[in-house]
Amino acid sequence: MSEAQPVLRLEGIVKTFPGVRALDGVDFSVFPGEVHALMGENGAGKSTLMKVLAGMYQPNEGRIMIDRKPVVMRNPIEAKQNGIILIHQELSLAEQMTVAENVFLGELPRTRWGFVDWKVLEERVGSILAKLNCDFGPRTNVGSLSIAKKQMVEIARALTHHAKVVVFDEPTASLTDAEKVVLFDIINDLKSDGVSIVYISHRMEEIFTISDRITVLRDGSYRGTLVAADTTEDEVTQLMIGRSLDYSRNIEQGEIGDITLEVDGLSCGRLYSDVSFAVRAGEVVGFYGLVGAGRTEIAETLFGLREPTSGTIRLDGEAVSIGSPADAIANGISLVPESRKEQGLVLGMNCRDNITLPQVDDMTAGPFVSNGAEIAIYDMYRDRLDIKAPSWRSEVGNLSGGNQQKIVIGKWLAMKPRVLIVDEPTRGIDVGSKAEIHNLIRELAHSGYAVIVISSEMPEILRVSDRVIAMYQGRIMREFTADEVNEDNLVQAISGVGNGKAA
Amino acid sequence: MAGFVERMRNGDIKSLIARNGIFVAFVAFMIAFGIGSDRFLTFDNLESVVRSSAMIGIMALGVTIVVISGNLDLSVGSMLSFGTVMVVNLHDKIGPGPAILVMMICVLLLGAVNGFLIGFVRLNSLIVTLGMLSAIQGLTLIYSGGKNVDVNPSTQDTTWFRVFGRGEVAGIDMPIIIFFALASFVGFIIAFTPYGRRVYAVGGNPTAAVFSGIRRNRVVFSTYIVSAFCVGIASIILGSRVMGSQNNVGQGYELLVLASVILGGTSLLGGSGSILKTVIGVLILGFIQNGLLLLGYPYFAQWIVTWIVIILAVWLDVAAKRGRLLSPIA
Amino acid sequence: MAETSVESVSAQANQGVKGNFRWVVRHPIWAFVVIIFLFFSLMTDTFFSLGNFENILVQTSTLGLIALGMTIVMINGNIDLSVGAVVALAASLTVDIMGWPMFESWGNWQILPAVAAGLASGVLLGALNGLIVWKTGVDAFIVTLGAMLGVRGLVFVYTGEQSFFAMNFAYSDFGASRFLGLPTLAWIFLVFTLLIHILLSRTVHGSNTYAVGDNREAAVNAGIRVGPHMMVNFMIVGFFAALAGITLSTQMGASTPNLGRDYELWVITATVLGGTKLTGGAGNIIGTFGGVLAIGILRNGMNLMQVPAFYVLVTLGVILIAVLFLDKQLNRKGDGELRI
Amino acid sequence: EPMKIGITQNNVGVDSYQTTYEKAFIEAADADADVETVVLDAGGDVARQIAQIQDLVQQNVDAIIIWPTNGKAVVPAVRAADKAGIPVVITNSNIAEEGFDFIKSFSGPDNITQGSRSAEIMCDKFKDMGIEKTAQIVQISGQPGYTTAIERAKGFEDRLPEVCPDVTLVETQPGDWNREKSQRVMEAFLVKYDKIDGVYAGDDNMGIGALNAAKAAGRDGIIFVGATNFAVGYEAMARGEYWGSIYQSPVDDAKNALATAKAVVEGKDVPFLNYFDTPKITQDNMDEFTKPVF
Ligand SMILES: Nc1ncnc2c1ncn2[C@@H]1O[C@H](COP(=O)(O)OP(=O)(O)OP(=O)(O)O)[C@@H](O)[C@H]1O
Ligand SMILES: Nc1ncnc2c1ncn2[C@@H]1O[C@H](COP(=O)(O)OP(=O)(O)OP(=O)(O)O)[C@@H](O)[C@H]1O
Ligand SMILES: [Mg+2]
Ligand SMILES: [Mg+2]
Repeated sequence: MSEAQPVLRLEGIVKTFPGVRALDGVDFSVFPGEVHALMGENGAGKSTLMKVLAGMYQPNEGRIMIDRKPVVMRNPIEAKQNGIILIHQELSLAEQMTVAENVFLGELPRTRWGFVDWKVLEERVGSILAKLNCDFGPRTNVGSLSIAKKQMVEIARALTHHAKVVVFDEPTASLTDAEKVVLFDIINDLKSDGVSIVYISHRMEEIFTISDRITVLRDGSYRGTLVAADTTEDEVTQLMIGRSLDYSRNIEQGEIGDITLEVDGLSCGRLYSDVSFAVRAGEVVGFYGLVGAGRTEIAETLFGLREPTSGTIRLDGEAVSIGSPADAIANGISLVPESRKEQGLVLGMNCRDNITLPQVDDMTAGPFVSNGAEIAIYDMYRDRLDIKAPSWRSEVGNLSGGNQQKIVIGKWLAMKPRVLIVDEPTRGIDVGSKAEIHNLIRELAHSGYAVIVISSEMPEILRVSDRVIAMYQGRIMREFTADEVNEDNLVQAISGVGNGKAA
Repeated sequence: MAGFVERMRNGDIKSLIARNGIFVAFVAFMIAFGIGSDRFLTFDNLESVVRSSAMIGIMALGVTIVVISGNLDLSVGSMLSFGTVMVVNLHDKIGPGPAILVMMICVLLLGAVNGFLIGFVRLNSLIVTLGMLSAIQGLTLIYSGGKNVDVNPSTQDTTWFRVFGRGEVAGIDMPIIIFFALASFVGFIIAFTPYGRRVYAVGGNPTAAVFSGIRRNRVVFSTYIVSAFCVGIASIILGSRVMGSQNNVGQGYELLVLASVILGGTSLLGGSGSILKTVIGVLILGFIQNGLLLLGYPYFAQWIVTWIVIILAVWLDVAAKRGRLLSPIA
Repeated sequence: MAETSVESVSAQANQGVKGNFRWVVRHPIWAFVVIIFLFFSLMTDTFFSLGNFENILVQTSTLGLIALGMTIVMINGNIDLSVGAVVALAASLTVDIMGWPMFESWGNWQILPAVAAGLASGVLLGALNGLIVWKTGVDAFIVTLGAMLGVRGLVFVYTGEQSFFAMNFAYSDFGASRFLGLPTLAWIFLVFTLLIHILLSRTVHGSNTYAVGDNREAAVNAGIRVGPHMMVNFMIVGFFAALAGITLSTQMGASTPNLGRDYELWVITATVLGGTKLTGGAGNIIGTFGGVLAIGILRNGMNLMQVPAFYVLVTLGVILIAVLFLDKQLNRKGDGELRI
Repeated sequence: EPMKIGITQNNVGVDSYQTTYEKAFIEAADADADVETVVLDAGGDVARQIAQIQDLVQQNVDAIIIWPTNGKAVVPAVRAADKAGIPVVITNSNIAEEGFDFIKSFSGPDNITQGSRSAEIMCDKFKDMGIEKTAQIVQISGQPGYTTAIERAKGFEDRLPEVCPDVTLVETQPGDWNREKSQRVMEAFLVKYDKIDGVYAGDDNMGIGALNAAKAAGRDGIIFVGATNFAVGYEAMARGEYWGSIYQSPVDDAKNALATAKAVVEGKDVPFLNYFDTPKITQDNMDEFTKPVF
């Protein structure tokens, strides 16, 4: 492979934003038919580099060569014409339109009369969806799909073109295992057609499964390229964060106290039914299940965002009725929501204001918000969570995806709740910070919080939970203690087979 | 404020200008007119312009808050007609004090109707306030029977009601003082209190605001109360200044008010904007009208210049924010 | 996948129950149109007659034509507040130019260059609005709010405050003419309604219009040339505003500089009543047509019922809000919705 | 069976004159057992007025009275009504000459004459004061583009040089029939011009706005002349602050219109231009007039 000429070469790319040098002379090259992983901490500059490549940003310095010819791509259209397709980290879909229209957005097939050729469109999209093993049709409205399925729609776009280079920016952050398998098949197919793939992910096991070479960025600069077959996770981690990870630093289970939160026979329409469980102070309960199992909906009910059709919620033994998130917060319940952009952040606000938003009422000096108190909180969580932002004044919308997620987590930790619910807390977070967040969750439990962790990542659930509750189609199937639980029985429980008690 | 001082100390004037394109536009504009007419920068003229902008300005304060929270209020014009007709009409009947009280209550009730329909029932603010524009106009006409109302001429020079529109403190006209006092008050609330923070959050991302424990309904409701309150104050000044009112005095004000809010750089998408900038927007609009009048241009020249200035000023503002002149849209 | 079958079964059941109402749910304005139609038919002797329906069609054609264009720009995620001023500009230009001495020998053909100039003015101003929105990135609301004032200023400059009179009676005869049993102006409105309906629902440009309004960034990323695309749509709305100005002036045989005041608000109202979202991405011509008819029928019906002027204002306001409320009730989502 | 007369008015509620007119019209019609009326308001919008004329034709009324929102633009609609065999009477402000063939009569004041008379009032006063050689005046006109505003301004501007050739009209700005707007315009004039001897306002409502501004600025000795004498104008004259105006009664206006229409329906002869008189009123002769009711 090394004797071949790179299909794509980026040389000395520099990209600055006001107050940030996001890329600082990065070199990057891709050979035909290789899968090239791009790794780095949150905010290292991966997405920015790819946006430069896709014509969305113009580099301040450096040049891009395709097939050894320098090219200037002023916009995504020109990038596409040069054979470069980018599957975005943040979904970029027209929600009110159909799957078919989204897949061929910008290049819908026409009939002789200039009308949209719906027949051809649906046929082509239908076959792509079949290839991707999708269970929805071309006419489905994108807005009605779950995040994972929307991600599949994004991926479908990559297959409409005969591209030279396809860039996947964290495609698996919200995919299930089944869909992941499909994705990897697709990537292998593309590869065997001679298409080059750039693959961004924070998940080591994926990287080593599919990539040929790995390039690491750190703080906007190039750190080196490794051949996947000749390296180890540890080596990559070293290059990324400058140290090895110590996975064993799992904080011991603290003293388990009284029941803090108790849910009895809770149902909510068709979303879930007859859910009962309890969480004690000092305990982490993990909720595991397939996407759509109804875990998020339970969390939303506890947080006052849904009205249960029946059942009771008790806090410290007293029945409470929670009509709104404001009530929930008053009762000491916090929720780190699933979708950071829609639910977690006010993107146009700065970092500090986002972190203090739920408790801004308590941070006053006289009638005014106290600047000092707010900055103190921000500084504390910036350090704890290693948030990379130019300053507290930076708009959250300008942070990298992972750093945005850290702000959301910081915001709810800062509330010091009695019951903390975290829904997919580490989506898009780099390995270093992920371990740190896991430790934080354990620590919080240790200091007496009742914590619920919802996650679709089995390793995460297994690492942080004292007990695991497995859900399937809106019902609790089984409860495991930390000692009982293992990958096999968990997988069995969430797929509806076996001796689940509610089956 | 702290940020401002800090940036000045850092000598980061360029970024200061970049963030406040609208101030630059304002200064450039004042200089241009100052050169064009020797009367323009006289105290009398400045006072006259600010005085006549005060009513639009006061209404713009409330509308700014509504817009920051992500909604619109097009009913302010007819609400102004309503408030003025009512306060003037009641003045002779029940005395100025009770008249002001009754009028304020009625105007706040109208604001509450807006706030209820938009905040709690969640109806589209443009259509609701457009409907209210029409309905309040009708109410005003029904109330007055379509007639002009006047304060009894024999009491016009003696009633204390005259203070609001015709009074002076230390040589400065009362409408100006009320405008700036209210602007500072509202400006501080919106910029530095938890309430203000909630308004920005609701405008910036309503879903995330609710997820943060903010009672969005109440916040939206409250913005319309603030807006109605401002209209009430403007009505008092207008009634007192003219000592009479017509049923259509506020007609067309809704768009002028909105124009000055936007001119100040408040985004219609919600979540951004500031009272200080709105005040600048109001003054720019006021000075355009006045400046051209002084230069002797016909009234329709004002409209054409307003067209150009609105676009240039807002362009400067957004260009400064994104750091390049032209938009990156292909 | 098991969970989807649960979903789709219940979805089908849902369809069975609501089947007949689906259309109404998608176009609640038509339910309202039917209600007020029945109401006025019963309440007045003069409402229910062919002549009156023709009147309503002709009277709504002005707002209606503009609303066609407005629907497009609003689906596109923009708005055009300058339409009222463009109505006045196109009407003034057309009526004035047809009287220019250079066309005197043209006979009735003198109307042609005049109409062409009128339409061109609308298209050009639309292009200007679109170009500014595209290149400066300033919100369309602001750009066209400015234009609303500025274009009105141009009208006053051009006309010197004067109304113009069409010396050629063929012009106003056209406004009153009939074709195949219907007033010609009604035909113009109906034909353009159909054309724009096809444009939006069948063509690539139509699909892109929805996409750009739905998620502008996604459209850019997907390689749609969003700038020129939006500019074309502004030219379309400019064309329709100008056309409306011209058809209106054929009804009057004259133009006045104040023509079209407040039209922007009424057109937007009709469009939103028809289900077009201010935030873009959703809407259609069937709804807009219903919205325009609703306003036309209300005004006509209240005239015939002799509702006093002051109460007309209150009634219109209340009804606007009521329709919105109705829409909200019909489109209520199921238990999937969060209490946000 | 009573005759059915339809009226479409310009813009009721925009000022007291139109409102009082409407009331007087309805009262007069109610008092007359032979007449039944359909009363509509165009809200100042030509297009809506045309629609209303069409609706009245559709209802087949016996006569239509039109208070034109625009003298030219309603002509084709008037022509259509005439073709449908319905007699049309124009009230308050006339339509363009092109439409004269299609109407039976015009009933109302003569706005051009009113403008001329205001110029004469102004000029006579200046001559009394002996400043007719040097005086500078400003004009505040009505809403741009509306017939009444244009005609009054034209009458004034044409007549002034004939009677007082040395008086200069330095500037005209619209006050939109709005007292507050007029007050603002006058404030700007006062800053701009050190010497203002007279103000002509398109109606008394705006005149009083200008007077307010002058009083607030402490500028005495300005001669204010308006038109359509409002109660506020009358009172200001009584106080000696306001010089003169044109007396025009909306009640006369309304009654005249109804009577004309009725006569037309009954087939009687009516003069084509059925003006009612609008005399000059100044501080000197105001005792001859009762205070306006609006
Ligand atoms: N539009 C922007 N304006 C200002 N700063 C930006 C902008 N986009 C990115 N940045 C900054 O550039 C840096 C690199 O961000 P980038 O999104 O490329 O990170 P990333 O490597 O993709 O991280 P993640 O793994 O979290 O997705 C970050 O510090 C971010 O704050
Ligand atoms: N198969 C499906 N068909 C239609 N809508 C679905 C389906 N699965 C999930 N949804 C809806 O999509 C939204 C988000 O889906 P998500 O994948 O997060 O499901 P979820 O219920 O939160 O799953 P989990 O409990 O595993 O977090 C939810 O509102 C859910 O009701
Ligand atoms: Mg990224
Ligand atoms: Mg979930």
